[in-house]
Amino acid sequence: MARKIYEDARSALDGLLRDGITIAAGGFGLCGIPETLIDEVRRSAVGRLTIISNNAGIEDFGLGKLLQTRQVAKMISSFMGGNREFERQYLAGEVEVEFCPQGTLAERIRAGGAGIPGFYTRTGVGTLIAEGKEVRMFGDTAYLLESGLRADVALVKAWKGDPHGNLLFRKSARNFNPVVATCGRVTVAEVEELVGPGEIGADRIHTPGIYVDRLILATSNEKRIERLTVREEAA
Amino acid sequence: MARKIYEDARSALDGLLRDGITIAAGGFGLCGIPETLIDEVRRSAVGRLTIISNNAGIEDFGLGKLLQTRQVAKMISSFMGGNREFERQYLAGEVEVEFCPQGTLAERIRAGGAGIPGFYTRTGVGTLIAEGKEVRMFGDTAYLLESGLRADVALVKAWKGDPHGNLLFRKSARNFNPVVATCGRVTVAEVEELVGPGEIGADRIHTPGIYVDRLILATSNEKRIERLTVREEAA
Amino acid sequence: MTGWTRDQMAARAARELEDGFYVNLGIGIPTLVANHIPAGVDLMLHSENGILGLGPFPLAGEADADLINAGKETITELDRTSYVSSAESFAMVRGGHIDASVLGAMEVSEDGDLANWTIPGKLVKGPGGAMDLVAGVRRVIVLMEHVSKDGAPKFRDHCTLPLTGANVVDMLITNLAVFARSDRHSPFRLLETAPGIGLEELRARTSARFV
Amino acid sequence: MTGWTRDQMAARAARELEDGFYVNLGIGIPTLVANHIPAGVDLMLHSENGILGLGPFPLAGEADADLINAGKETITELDRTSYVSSAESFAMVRGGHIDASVLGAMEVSEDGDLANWTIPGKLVKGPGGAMDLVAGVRRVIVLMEHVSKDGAPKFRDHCTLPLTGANVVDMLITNLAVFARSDRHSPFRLLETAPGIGLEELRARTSARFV
Repeated sequence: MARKIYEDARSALDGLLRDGITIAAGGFGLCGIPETLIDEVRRSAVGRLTIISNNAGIEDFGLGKLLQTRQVAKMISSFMGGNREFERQYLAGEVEVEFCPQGTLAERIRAGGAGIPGFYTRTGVGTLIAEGKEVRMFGDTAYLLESGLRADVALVKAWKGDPHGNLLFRKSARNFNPVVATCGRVTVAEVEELVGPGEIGADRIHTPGIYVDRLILATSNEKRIERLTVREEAA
Repeated sequence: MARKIYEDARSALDGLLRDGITIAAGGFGLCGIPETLIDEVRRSAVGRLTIISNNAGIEDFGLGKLLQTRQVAKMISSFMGGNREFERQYLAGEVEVEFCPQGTLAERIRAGGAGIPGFYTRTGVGTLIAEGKEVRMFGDTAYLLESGLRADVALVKAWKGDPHGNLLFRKSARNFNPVVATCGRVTVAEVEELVGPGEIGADRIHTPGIYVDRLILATSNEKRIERLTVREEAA
Repeated sequence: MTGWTRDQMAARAARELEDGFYVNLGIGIPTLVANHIPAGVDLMLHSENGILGLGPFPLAGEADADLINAGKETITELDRTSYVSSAESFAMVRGGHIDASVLGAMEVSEDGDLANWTIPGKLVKGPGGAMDLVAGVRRVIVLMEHVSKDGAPKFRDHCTLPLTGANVVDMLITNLAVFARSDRHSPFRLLETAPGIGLEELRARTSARFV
Repeated sequence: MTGWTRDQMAARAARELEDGFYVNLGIGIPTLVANHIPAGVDLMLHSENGILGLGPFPLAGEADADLINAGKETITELDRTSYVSSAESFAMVRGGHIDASVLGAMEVSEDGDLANWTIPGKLVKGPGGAMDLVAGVRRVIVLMEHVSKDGAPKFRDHCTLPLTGANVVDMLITNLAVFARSDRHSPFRLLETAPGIGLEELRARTSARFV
């Protein structure tokens, strides 16, 4: 069988990283982000990247690490709140940003992976997001044409993965990861736990291995919490 | 809590069935079809139905039962092979058929449920399926505009369901059911087993209860096999 | 002019939510709505990142980094919870499966336009999921202060800030009054005013027309 | 004229499939391909209804009505199997994630057009998943008899039957010969002929041009 499991992040990304490529990354906020692979992209010093990701991490964690090192030329994101360095670089014109509503972003990534070059959505009609986009009526409602997104390399984080590349996500760490996995010309996954074939269960697999070309055991699972909120114990 | 579990098929479909409505049904071939609910649609004698379903069952099972009784005016399907009565009614002009490639059908149903009125696909370009549809170039490739599908009532079959309407499917009986569940203005599910809240597991749920308005314990689980194929025991 | 407190505003919004509703609560004042759900009303809370059936904040020491809401706050799981991908989560939103969205705003116009995602040159956070929510959710309820910090009306004849959605607001609850409209072709109607708030004062602090 | 048997044709197709490929095998002769996979080549078989990693037919008495392939035949699960919805299954197809599709045909044209879904007025089965497969899969390999039962060429200058896809075939394996093209702008090239089949006889039974 063709081997999907790689020794480490460096070997898993070997040959994939070049200046100017587009990288899609799973995660929402700091939850379910491919920490180990992001560290390796940083180490590689590859530049002029276009990054497709809902957020850009915070100043010193997640994709924020690649903004710190000025490896990013453009972000396609829905939200930069939480990362002041990103906001600063954007306002200073140092990084280009294509804002995309969160649901449109998720659907554009899914569409790219599913061979759909364009779809219509009501989201963003009558806003800045609509600028330069086709508006079309279906019935008496206006919709925008949005395009599918693909990436040269897609990076995802999963909870468990097996040698066939089948993945299982945990709780809300699933978020963008399943769709990001589908949009990469090459998709690399890092998992918290490598399990044997069949261990996840055929009915439980979230991302079938067809979408995962390379797989590593994650070595960075810091999983930082952005906003710790707690409640009082009931009396 | 608003109650989703109904006593039986008759009460679950009460008030939903009218002549001329569109019903979407899950299933592929005879696998994962809402047997109990189809029987009740037949009993109701509602007519002039438009049915969205990949197949139309066989002569005396599945949606074939509604063709037998001439309750169906139009089928939106990818395949009528296996049901000679359907083929006969079609060739005799007694039932209208909108043929839709299987993947386009699945995506049209998903799109309808996801608020996407139209999307582009390469499938069917240059074929009869393209007739009357917009052809659009993305890059140097031609794509067809296909529309989202919604139904007045969606009928699905699941393996397990809980009081919140969360569903779990089993093996390839999943097929069209998860997307069909999303496209109904009202969605009714029949399940082989009713389980308690939380029993399916939050990471395992295939169809979240938001898509399921009414739920019954299936009383028909015949699950007929269309083509029994077996292999010889190895020596 | 003080009018209702934030909790009173949240309680007012809570009265709009019916038993069995699937509801998305935005960050800020809308979060408080969860504290005011009447007995007998059981809501299913949705979070854009991919959760249906949100639980409350965890007890100290029980937070799970893999379990956060769309505001990136740690939360908990209930026996009703299901997780989905962000694409599935927004399929619910865009497809009209969410009954109500309660969210904050910087400005609302008399035509139901909503602005809450950017102040050009000053504040650039991005739209997040707000544009999807206002475009897709069946009923959009806005909670906001009636005037800005410098006293300018926030319920306006037209929005001055870039829109999040055009003609999307169904109900507006401020610290001074409650406005609603029966459909998106109708003008906003004044339903209630906060104790001690007269119509004249309200009009003086509002640039939107209402009936 | 007999040429290769169906099993030989299937074996020839099997040689095109590389270790690790994700492959969809159509019904009919393509099903036989699974019996001819060389040692050391491990394929992941896809079935349109929503299975990745198909297992063989079950033993007698072990069939499961919930486990059928796209041909509605009972099959089995392996330790690699995953199930998905039909929408997800075709996202794999349409998105170009399946490496090869091996399927039957009624006619193939010299431009790579494929017809296999209907004979107007006679046979109406519907396109099923074939239109999606030929439009989306990276490499489309057709297995068919070289001529029809009445001796008419099936590899033609143009198809007479309604198309399943236009310019979609990469390789054609018949009982008489193997044709392939390097890309979809190039003409088909004759790669092999069955034992005892001369070029002249082949051309006489073919209306398509090839080089």
